[in-house]
Amino acid sequence: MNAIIFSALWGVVMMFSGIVTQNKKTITGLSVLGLVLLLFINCLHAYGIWVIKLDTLGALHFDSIGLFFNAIAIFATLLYVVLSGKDIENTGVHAAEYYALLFFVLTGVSILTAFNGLLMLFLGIEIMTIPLYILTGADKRNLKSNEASLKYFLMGSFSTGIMLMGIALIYGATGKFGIAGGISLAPSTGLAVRPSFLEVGGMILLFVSMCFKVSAAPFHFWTPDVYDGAPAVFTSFMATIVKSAGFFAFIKLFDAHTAVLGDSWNILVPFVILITLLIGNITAVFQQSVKRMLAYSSIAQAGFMLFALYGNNDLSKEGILLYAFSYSLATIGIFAVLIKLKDYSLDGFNGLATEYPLLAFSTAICLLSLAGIPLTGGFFAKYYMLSAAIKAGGIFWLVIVAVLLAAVSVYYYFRVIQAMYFKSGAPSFNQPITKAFQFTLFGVAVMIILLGLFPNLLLNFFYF
Amino acid sequence: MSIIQILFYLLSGLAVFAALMVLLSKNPVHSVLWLIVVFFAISGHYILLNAQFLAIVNLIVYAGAIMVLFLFVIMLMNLNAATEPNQHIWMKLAGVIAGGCFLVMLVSLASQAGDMANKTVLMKEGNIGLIKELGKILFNEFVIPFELTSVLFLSAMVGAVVLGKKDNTQ
Amino acid sequence: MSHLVFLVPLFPLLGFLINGLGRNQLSKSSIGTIGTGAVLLSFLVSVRLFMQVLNGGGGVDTLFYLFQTTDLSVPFAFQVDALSALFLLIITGIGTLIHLYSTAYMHEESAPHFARYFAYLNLFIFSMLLLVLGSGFVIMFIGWEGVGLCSYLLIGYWFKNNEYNYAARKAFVMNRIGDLGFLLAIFWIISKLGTTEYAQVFAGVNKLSASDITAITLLLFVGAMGKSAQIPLYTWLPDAMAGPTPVSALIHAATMVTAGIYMIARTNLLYTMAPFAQCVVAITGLATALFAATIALRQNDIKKVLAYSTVSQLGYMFLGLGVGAYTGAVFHVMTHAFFKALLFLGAGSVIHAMHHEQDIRKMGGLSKRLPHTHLTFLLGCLAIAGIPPLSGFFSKDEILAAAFQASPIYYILGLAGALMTAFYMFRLYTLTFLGEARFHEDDHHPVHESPWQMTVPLWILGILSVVGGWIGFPEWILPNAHRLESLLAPIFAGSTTLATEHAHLTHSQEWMMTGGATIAIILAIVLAIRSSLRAKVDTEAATGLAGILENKWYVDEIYDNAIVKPLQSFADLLKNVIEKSGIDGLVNGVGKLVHYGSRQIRLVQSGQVGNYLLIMVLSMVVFFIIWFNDTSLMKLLHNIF
Amino acid sequence: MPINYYIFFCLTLFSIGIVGVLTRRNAIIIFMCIELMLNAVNLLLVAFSKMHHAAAVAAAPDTTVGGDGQIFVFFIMVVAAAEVSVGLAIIVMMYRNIHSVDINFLNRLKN
Amino acid sequence: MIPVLLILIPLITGLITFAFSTADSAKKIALLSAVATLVVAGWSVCCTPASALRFDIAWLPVMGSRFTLEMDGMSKMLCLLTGISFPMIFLAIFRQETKSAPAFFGWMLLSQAGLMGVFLAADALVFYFFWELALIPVYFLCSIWGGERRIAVTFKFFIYTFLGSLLMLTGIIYLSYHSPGASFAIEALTKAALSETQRNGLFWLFFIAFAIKMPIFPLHTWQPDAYEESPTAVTMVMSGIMVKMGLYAVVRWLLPVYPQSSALYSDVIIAFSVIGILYASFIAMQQNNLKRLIAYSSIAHIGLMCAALFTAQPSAYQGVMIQMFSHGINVIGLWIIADAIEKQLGTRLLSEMGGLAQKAPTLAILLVIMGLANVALPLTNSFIGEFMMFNGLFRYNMVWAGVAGISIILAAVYTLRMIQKVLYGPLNPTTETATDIPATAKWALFVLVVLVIVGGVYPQPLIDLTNDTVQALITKH
Repeated sequence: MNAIIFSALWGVVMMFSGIVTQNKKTITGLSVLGLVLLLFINCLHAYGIWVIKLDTLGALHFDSIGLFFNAIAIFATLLYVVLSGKDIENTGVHAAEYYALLFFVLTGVSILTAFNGLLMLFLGIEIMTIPLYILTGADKRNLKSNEASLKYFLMGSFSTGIMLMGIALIYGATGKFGIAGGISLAPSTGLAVRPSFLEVGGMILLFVSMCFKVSAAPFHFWTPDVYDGAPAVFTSFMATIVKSAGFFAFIKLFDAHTAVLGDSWNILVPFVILITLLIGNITAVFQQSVKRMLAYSSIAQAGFMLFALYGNNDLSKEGILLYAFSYSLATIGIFAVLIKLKDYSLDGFNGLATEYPLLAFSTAICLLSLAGIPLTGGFFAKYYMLSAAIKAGGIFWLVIVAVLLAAVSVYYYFRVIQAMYFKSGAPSFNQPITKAFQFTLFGVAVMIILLGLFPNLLLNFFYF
Repeated sequence: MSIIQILFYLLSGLAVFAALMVLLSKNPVHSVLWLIVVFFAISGHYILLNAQFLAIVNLIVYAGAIMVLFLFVIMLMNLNAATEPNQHIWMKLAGVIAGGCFLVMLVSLASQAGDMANKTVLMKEGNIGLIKELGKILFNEFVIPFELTSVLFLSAMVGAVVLGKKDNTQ
Repeated sequence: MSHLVFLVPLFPLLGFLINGLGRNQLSKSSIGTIGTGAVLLSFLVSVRLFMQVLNGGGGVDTLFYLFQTTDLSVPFAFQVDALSALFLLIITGIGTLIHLYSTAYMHEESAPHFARYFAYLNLFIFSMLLLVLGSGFVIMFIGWEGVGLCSYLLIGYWFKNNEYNYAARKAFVMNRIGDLGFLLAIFWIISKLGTTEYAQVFAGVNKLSASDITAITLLLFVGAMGKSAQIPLYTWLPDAMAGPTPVSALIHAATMVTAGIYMIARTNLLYTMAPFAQCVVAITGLATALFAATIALRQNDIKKVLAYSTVSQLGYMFLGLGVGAYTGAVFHVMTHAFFKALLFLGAGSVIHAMHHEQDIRKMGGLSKRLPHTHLTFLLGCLAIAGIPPLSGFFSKDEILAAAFQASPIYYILGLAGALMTAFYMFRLYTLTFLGEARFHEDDHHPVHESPWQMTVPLWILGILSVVGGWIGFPEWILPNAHRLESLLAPIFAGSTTLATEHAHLTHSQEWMMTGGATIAIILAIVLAIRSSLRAKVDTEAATGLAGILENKWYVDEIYDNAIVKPLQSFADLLKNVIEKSGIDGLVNGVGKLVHYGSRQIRLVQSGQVGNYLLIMVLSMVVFFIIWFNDTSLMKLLHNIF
Repeated sequence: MPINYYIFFCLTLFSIGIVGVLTRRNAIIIFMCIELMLNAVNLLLVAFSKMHHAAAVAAAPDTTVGGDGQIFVFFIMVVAAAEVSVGLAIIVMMYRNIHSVDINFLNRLKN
Repeated sequence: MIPVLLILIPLITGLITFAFSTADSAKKIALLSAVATLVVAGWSVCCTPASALRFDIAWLPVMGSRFTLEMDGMSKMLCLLTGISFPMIFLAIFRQETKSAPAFFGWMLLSQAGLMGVFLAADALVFYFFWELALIPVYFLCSIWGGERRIAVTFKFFIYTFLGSLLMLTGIIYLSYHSPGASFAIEALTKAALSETQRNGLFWLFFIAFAIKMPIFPLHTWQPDAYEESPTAVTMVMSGIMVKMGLYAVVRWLLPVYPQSSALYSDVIIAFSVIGILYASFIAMQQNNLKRLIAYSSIAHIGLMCAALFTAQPSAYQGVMIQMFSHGINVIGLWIIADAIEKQLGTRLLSEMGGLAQKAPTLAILLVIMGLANVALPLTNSFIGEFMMFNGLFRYNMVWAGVAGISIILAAVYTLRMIQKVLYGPLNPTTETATDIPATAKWALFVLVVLVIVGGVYPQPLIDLTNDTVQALITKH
């Protein structure tokens, strides 16, 4: 609750800061301050200290994993703002408003980490998504930005419609908007009662709409276009924090519901995972624009994260935290560099290593992490996903397919490393690369490596 | 057949017809108008179901505010003529088939739902749809979501400003 | 038993190391002294060992274990008995002479190359000693391959000439083919008996089935074929004449090529127990003897004649082994070592004198200019032709007699070979030393007799060629005078007891056969001298049968076209087609497929919102269908995966 | 009134909305069709709410069971309103740039 | 403590080396570090209590993985090989110009750390970690310092091996879930409760990873390209040590864990190995490229080792142990010479060489000795190993042994052909100006030659060293 209220309030503060000051640096500083505070009071909440204690009457339910995820999301946002704050300022003229929207998104994220019913899920998703429609279109003169925004909006609304129909059907069958699931045991026989068909239909529709939010195939079509069209700085945010939150909600939602779908769950999810992995990885191979490649790769990563959904065990919960964190770190890192480049194509990275070795090193670590090479956080993230799936059993063949495609993913991630290290060229930047930026990015790289060596560091938080 | 049933069929038929007209009208303005008809029909349904609050809100918010907004925009863009080029015929066909399949699937699903077979809807009666009852629920159980919707509106507001305002500096 | 035995190979090894490492520092004279001295020392030790053996000494001396594992231990051990001691004497004795000879023969080489030569030579002696001294098959194999290596190095000694290099390679590869057989035989023995030591193998021979023994002996014989240049692996030996002549004398006549005989003599027990393998050995030996002799009839290179002669004589030895005359074979090894080394060294002396001219058609009338060489060469020719009482007569006679007992056909064919031997040797002798001089003498480089370092070994060997056979008087000449047989009796004891008794020839029969044979041989010699003196010597290629013989029955060409070239084109096929387009193409094809897939799949991302939504709706429909049919689909998936 | 009537009716409306989304090219019309879908959901929710109410009211006459369904409809309307404001702003922005609202022109981003 | 030192010394010095600015100091520190590692490796072989050879701390308690390092005979031997190889490699290239040398030597040391880790790990997850870590430095080394087609070739190599190791990873995870206590420790993995189908499937997952690394026909095509295009120092690491990773892994992680499956599929694997031996030998026979020739020859040798591993014969195991060491020494020697030749002549085509023996007698002698070791001539180190392996193979199946034995002949053919083309014959314009091999490389080679001879005459220390591993394998079967 702390985080929800505070982020909403700080969003308002940011909204008005634009009136008080025109100095963008101050605005960025203010938002960093807000994020630090937000992180702090979110952690306070984890220790049981409430800033405002409200009885949510069951609408929200805070548990340690949700708070922990929230902390990760806030921390990632903090890093994101520190790394890319300059670029947020330089996009359009509405820096204060953008920050306000970011905080509103965080409110949505916070709700999604704690929702305890379909209503709050719905609201959380909407609160999270509507600012994103706006941020996608933030570069108003850019036709691509416009287009991405409209596409995102149309398809997003459509999926909202699907989701609502799903909710309605579930409500019809169960009379509740709860997420506890409608399965019950018949008192006489002790056998599971087959859930109402309406509920199943509703679950499928809900599943579809959540797949859309996390860009799982075949509902991923918005992702490449929107990620590509949106200003890079907001793509970074969308592809990391927002997407992870979507996953978190997805898993939380279906935690107790898998039984409703029965056997078909064991077909539907593998089916979706398979298609997602295939489309994400294979399509990314051909991309020449790094930004668009990253968009496809984020689909591929989603495929991996879906294993957690399938696994639906303790490993998948820990794993999704680890995945969210390492994936967010790495993607934010790469985007932070990408945004600064003039040329988003692969050639834009040519020769980066000779001019900025530290920068190139950090970027390389991020890429290695995304590829899942050991010693980086990405490895353990993927490891957990595979473990979760293997532990759950039944889809070992899919795990094999996944690792085959992971080898494909190495192909496109390493092309960037090749460009940086093995090709000569002079990268040109939109803005000067400061020492501070380089060292922050290096810090991110170090964090990724630490996570790759001692994932316990992160997971221990979860356990105490 | 009772009067309620007659009204149900009437309103339903009207709504479906109007909805189809929304699709089929070449002129966007006509589409808007047909959509308003749909909303009125649905409001009629609400009244049949004794959901008075929603019936009024539906009229005010949807038919009143939202649709007017749509009309404004259409007028603003001068789209009142049938300027829209036709979607490709195959695309149309595919859309219809896809929608039809979707409908068939959901309907077969619903018709197979055994637990719904004997359930009936309480028409006319039942007072949960009254403002008084809903108000109690809204401000007790649903006060937190209610407050949180303000964030939604704030962001919508900011969005409208960000997107709508002319950037002078650029 | 004396522990001196390790000294025998040690001296040559030291000589190899000193000459090899110090090749840039040492002077030629010191190099020659070291090289020759090392072998001489070995010889002295060998003599002492031989004496011990004569006095009933000998035995196995283990230096250390080459390796010891759970299921196999191979000691690095030397076995001194009559057989190995005899070979030690031959190797180090003749080795010393040839080293001495080489100091003069190789005089023109620069010091480093001179040192290289002696290092190789010493290494060869070392390896050869390992071969004969080893107390088990593994040590023998080590020496076996070691001599092959030295042979390779020495054939290719003049490495600037690519022809020589090819000859060296050919020798090594052909030897390797034989080595594979040898190796497989060793593995076979190990798998059945778990040891490679002679003593244990022969003791455990009863545990082997008949087919095991046949297989082992045949495989061993494949090894012998390679090393001892028998059909079909003989072609390397004539080519090996590319090396310096002393090398040919030492390696390709006197010692290394007899390793095969040594091996079979060593394992005589096994062969005696495998009549089929014996038969194969005899027939191969006989065929080689005849085949090589026919080729030798029409060769014009002085060394080539001797090379084919060597092949032929080796064939005789195998014939002897094949018919169970183990002593005879070893006897022939010894006498052959004397006279063939003598002949080669004599040839070397001629070549030295003729300034590296090897074509006998361009010689003639050398008897006056090279008196020592001429005389000793004549002795050698007489010995090899089998004129009594020279050494060759005794050994060859023993083999032929044994062959007759096995089958008269063997005898007749063997005799035919002996006649041919006499013919081609005296053709060679006549063309070289008698008649008119057919060369153009250069005033600055007159044809002259060789220095003492060369003639002394010639004379020593000449004497040995004469008297060497006297240790083995046959029964019908002098009863109980076959010293060699009594010496080697313990070695062949097992075979003797097993061998089926043939009807012995009476002494008068023996006299008649020998007398007849000797007369025939003398006739052949006369024929050879007469025809060679009369013949118009020209350098044009011969035609008809002579042409075929001159071209060695085209065996090299047949091998080249039937084996080498097909293998090379097969390898080319693998390299250029299977590897590139096949396997690598498949690997790259997967990559290309992914790339192609990427290009195609991205087209689905058409940019049209309508398409996107349509696919979404259709997917939802599919989802519902999946749900409706979940059980059947589950089954399908399970069946697939 | 049997609930199935309402279910079928609402699903029909919903599907008409989907068909509209799929077959029209005008962004505004598409958006309107999405609103149509939302309204179908709204009506279905109300119908369900009254269905549950009917089941519960037999036991306890002054129950509020079913009220949450109608409240949900209220929230849907709220969200829809917010969405419309943003959506129309986007459409207008788009129109300013390319003077069209035809979604088939949205094809700069592809492949 | 020793295992940790073996990993940490190269790791830390490697990282430090990156920070150096001059090539000279980087070279020196790298050489120093390599020697220090060698000393520690030697120490581990000689005289240490068992407790010093094991290191075990908690690492990932949640996953059941512990950071466990352990040294048995085979580990000691391979660590020693790694320890010997790196100083030799550094010596061999000491006088050469290397662009951005600090980075080069830094990566080299990191790869050493990774290799050491592979040979020491006693926990499957740790093993996988190091398995990949050994790969990454090589990727960078080849891609930055390699030949013309380096990027594409290295990429292929990387993806190929990465694919294999990912398959292994899935196998490891699957296996650990079925092991008692969901642990990754080797002891636990051997006790995993698996059905026959599971076992056989997992066997292949592991084996494919190892087979790619070794490489075994037909998964070998990355190798000639990679060897050709890599800087020779890296090729030495790859062919001398990295290919041993695959063999080592089979011994450590495959045979003990799936004894039944190993026996079940031994025929298939031996068939592929033997086909590969002949296949590679034939290709080497017609190869005009010096580096590719050595690469194919290496494939042939590795094929024999792999075949021997699946014969389940003590003699073959013992032979593989010796041969792993010997092959490392020999092939590194060959590469040092090949590198010297290429640096001298600027070409690696045999058809353009000839007569080097006149200009570079020392090089000639060394090449001949290394070449002879390559054909497993007796009294060189590889003879003993090959003898034992063939012996084991013969006991397993004499037909396979006979077929594989043909490679003995073919090895002679291609090696002698190489020696002849390089050293003998007349001089040509390319070789006219050649000089002898540089002094540092000479010293490195001298050491290797001594090892070759000593290993060929008295291999018993190696046998004793690895005896415990062999015994363990025998009892498992």
